[in-house]
Amino acid sequence: MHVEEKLTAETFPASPEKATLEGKNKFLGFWLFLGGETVLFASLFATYLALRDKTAGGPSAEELFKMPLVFVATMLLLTSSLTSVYAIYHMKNFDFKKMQLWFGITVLLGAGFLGLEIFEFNEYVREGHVFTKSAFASSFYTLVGTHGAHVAFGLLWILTLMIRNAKRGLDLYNAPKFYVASLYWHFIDVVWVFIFTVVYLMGMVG
Amino acid sequence: MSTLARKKGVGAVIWDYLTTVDHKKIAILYLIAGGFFFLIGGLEALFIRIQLAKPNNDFLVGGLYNQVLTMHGTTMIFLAAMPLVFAMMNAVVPIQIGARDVAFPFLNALGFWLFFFGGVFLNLSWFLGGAPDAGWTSYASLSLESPGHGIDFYVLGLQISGFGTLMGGINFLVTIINMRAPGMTYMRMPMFTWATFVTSALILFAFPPLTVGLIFMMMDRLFGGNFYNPAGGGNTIIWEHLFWIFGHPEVYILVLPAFGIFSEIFATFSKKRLFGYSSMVFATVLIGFLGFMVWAHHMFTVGMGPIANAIFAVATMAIAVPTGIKIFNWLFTMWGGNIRFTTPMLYAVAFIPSFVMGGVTGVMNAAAAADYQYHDSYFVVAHFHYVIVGGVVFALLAGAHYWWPKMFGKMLNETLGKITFWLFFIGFHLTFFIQHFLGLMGMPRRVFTYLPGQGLETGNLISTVGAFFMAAATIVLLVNVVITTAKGQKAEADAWGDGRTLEWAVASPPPEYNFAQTPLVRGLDALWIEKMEGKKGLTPAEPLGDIHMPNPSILPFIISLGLFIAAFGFMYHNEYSWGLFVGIGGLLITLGSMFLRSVIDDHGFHIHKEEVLEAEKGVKA
Amino acid sequence: MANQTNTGNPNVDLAYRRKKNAEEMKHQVISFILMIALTLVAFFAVGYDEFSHWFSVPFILLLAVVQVAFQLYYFMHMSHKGHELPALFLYGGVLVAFLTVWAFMTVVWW
Amino acid sequence: MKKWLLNWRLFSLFSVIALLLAGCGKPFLSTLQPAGEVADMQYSLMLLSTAIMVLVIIVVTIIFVYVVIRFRQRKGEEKKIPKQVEGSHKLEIIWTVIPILLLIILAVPTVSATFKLADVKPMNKEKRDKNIVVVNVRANLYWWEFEYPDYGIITSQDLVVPTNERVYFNLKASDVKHSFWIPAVGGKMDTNVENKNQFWLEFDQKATDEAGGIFYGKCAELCGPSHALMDFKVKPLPREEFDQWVEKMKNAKPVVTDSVAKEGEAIFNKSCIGCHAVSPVDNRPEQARTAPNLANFGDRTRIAGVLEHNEENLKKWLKDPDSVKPGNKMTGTYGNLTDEQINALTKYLMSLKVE
Repeated sequence: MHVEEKLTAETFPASPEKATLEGKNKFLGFWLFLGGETVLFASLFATYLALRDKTAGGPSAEELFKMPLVFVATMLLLTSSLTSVYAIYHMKNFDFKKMQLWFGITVLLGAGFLGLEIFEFNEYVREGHVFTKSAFASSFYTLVGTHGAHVAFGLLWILTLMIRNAKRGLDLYNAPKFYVASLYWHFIDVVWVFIFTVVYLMGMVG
Repeated sequence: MSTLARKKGVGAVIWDYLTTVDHKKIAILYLIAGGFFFLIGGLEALFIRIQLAKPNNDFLVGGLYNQVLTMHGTTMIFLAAMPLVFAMMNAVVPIQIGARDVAFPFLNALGFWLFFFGGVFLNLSWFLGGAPDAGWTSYASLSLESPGHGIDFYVLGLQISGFGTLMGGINFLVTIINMRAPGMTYMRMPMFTWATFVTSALILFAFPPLTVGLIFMMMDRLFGGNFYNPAGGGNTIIWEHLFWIFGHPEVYILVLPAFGIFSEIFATFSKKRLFGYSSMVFATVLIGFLGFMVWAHHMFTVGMGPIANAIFAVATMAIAVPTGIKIFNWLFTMWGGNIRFTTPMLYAVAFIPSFVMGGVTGVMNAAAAADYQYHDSYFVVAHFHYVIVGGVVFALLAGAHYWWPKMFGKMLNETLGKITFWLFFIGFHLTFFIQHFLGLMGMPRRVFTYLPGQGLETGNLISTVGAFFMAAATIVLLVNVVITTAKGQKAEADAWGDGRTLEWAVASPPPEYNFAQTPLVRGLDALWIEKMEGKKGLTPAEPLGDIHMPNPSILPFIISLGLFIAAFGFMYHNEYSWGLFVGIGGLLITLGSMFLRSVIDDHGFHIHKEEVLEAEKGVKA
Repeated sequence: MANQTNTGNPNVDLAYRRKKNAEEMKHQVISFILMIALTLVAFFAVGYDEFSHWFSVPFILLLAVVQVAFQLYYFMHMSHKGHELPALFLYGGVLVAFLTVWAFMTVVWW
Repeated sequence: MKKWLLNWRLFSLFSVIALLLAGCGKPFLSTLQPAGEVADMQYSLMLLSTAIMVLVIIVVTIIFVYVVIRFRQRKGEEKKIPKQVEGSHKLEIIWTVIPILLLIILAVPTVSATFKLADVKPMNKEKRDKNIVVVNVRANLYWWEFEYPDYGIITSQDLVVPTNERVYFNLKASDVKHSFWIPAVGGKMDTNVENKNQFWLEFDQKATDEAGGIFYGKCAELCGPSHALMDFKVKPLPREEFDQWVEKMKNAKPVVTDSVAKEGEAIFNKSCIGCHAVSPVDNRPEQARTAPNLANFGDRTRIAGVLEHNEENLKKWLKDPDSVKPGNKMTGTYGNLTDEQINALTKYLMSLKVE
């Protein structure tokens, strides 16, 4: 099957992300990358856990965190994970328009999350919780900020894919790209689940 | 589009190498760059030994000595050993598994250029105010105190080249998992391929902690972070843990491919299949696995307490078991064989006693209570040089001689090769054996001098003499390379006549598509099986047809260049107002190139059947 | 090709596949609802002062693990065929991750 | 082939000769001549592990030499194809199980020694026995401070301890990480920046006598340009003499009689006293104690830890500290001194004695 071949719903394979060798490589390579990312975030988490009480006179986690904000952000990101599942669902059904639509919603939700995070950081900075204040601040901003950077990169990536492929529809060349981008998006969500648990919730109970 | 047998100008050749995505050419790039850094690192080693030749010497004093010592370690590990290992992997692994290329040719090129620019960046420190001076381990308290930009070069340079290595690791994993020829099951893969597989997995999990550690150090030094700064609540031990969570697996990242290279050489020149192949595979995987459980044995004297020390001591000792299995398997591969002492085989044979020495001192170091004496003394210096030189460097030299005909199409001169070997072998033991005793006699590591009357003079002098032997060996090797390139003997496909694995079935050097027809693998040592059945070539698994090839691209070079520029910008952003702009500009170059890569479709091209036929005829004739 | 063609009639196959996909989508929506519920429980457990933190910390960690399992197995299809190696390497990463966190919680204590 | 053997023989001969020439190092420095309970324990662990490892090496070497000689290719055998052996479960089990047993033999004493060496319960502050000597070691860029908290005295560069009993140490660093190591007496422990490490050592009287009354101590962690020069000296004394020394230290005050030395004292009090104390009883907090205590300077055996103890060297050190210890913190803290001033200072410093 040639990668650029025009396909129909009937000829479109059940697992388009793995239908070509390039797709298979991408799929596997990306999963392996996520394995490495797991260790990367683990190192950030571990450091945060080791340093979270070292506030050096600055505000502590309990005084600082805005839980309602975090709750809304969490809901946005969790929902965006579901919407990207919908996008892939429509990709597998060879429904390009609906896929684009759901990816579009995902991007909006992700942008909302990112906006909240920037707002949140801004609030914290105003309360004196700046990056250079303490080991707690440094490790907090680096951990949550690295996740935020991942969200931002994910948004740009999905947007690029959507715009680039808007006119040409689905084929076996771009299907793996969409699939992999959605894997990335889920992984971001996985990391966030641990961030809101370990950083925010555990920050509230000590 | 085929580049076969076409005469080109110098400019075209350079452009070809700047844009290549062919794993064989990337292997050559790794070999040249790694070899160049190996010479620099070796020169630094020589300077160290000259300074220590006699007590109170004043050849390299204080801070400058520390810079040379730091750069020697950093260069040898990150810029010489690793890329040379990657050179071997790139040159051999895809062919060994019967593939036309790696899974991600573009990433492969990107990996090389990232490593290269990272290495160049690091070495530019010599000309821009001084090199890093806190040792290759760059422990946080000292590296935060270190004035100037030396440590910033270390932090940024290693981050850039570390990304390259991580990409290489993922690339080889996917290649080995997805691209094997029909019939090449996991348990039929050559040992070197297995070693590459496990090594790549280690890279995948070991480099992220290093990246994180380096990011923290960058934040602390350049952006006012407090990760390692006790005044702000930070903790220097975090760096030590992150560094060694990476650093210990790194040892295996280097030594497992070495084991793989020797496994190939032992089998080839004993004319026997590898003894206990499945236990060799098992041992490799087990070493890789245990490699992640033992990092804290580098930190026995930090004050982790007896419980942690005891746990890590016992875990470390456990690694000796699979390593021992390997040693005996190699011995019994030779047992009953018909051993030919070619240059690569000499290295392989010499490796056994040398590496066993390094291994047993490793177990001695694992005994935590006794390690309080060895730690940070010359005993440790001796130990890890026995492992890394006696294991890794021997393997790289052996592999270079062994696969040189495959990579370049010409046989290295055997007489010169053997002279290199003997000089290097004698020099190596002369230099490092005595260092065990220097350490036990109370000489700490990383000292730029020692006082007379402490019983350390003789040992140090002997050690320095040995270093010159190794330098002489390197010069002979270079001469050999030049002579061979000028008028070497042309190599056949099965250059040594005893080849067992697939790389010896294709022409030397291989055509850019490796295999005209993907081979069918019918067992371990696929070529050997065919040869024993009296066949000339491999059994093809597909009819002859058009071959799909990836397009060359300059983007990997530009992406890496962008990060190189960005690193300069961020490093100087505290002193010069242009710093931040340059930093962001560099990042934009990188991101822009990545964007281009993403939006421009790249479907590669095809080499047509007729062209392949033509090329194959040329080889046979 | 991984087309799972069973009948040879593409239209029948398509209908079958669509049905299967839709069914799977239903599972995913259910797991999403559960995830939201788990999140609510976690926030509640922390907000509710009666729980001591010896209970709530392990409890919310457990909730997080369950939620991540939903993500991995439903949203990222890790139970599907062809995910053996991804799973192997992801769990390899998780093992190293666990070791790292464990070490930082126990050996870095001052 | 003969060349190969010859080289091996030459090489081993050479290394043996080298070893004989070097001996086992000097008794005041070498770990191979243990001078106390800790070093003894570590030395026996070294011997045990070396013995096991030599055994391994011998077995490997025997097989190795046999294989390499017996199975080398002979003339006319170039075409011979040996039997392709797959492996042998029996052999593989043997060389898996035997190493495991050997390692268990090594692991048990290792773990036990590790716990013994970490036993610092007796130094517990509340329940501490009066007779136990505790020393706070503070490592600084290129000098060491030894504080005896129970006696309220401080010395620098020279550690004085009682022999034949366990002495307990609190270890820390005030700038970058260092490592406290007295090779002949016992293994090292790091001095960290952010915490206090604790361990104990024991100094054997007999071994002290054999070593000439002094052991050499080293910094074992790269700490900057003068890492190699960050030495200190250990003077173990019998308990009675140690007690006497403590008494002397408690009451020590600089006594200056010589007129040149008096001049020196004046200069010292103007330029040096801000960092250096001249009384062993220094009540300033440790952050203020930024330079070595010089109370017993005249009794020391080395200038700046490395130079021989004479006036000439002291002058050299005062004139240009950086030429002796690159990167030290004293350089540039006082203005240029004339030769006369240096002479005066030297006289004064050399007169600072406790014993």
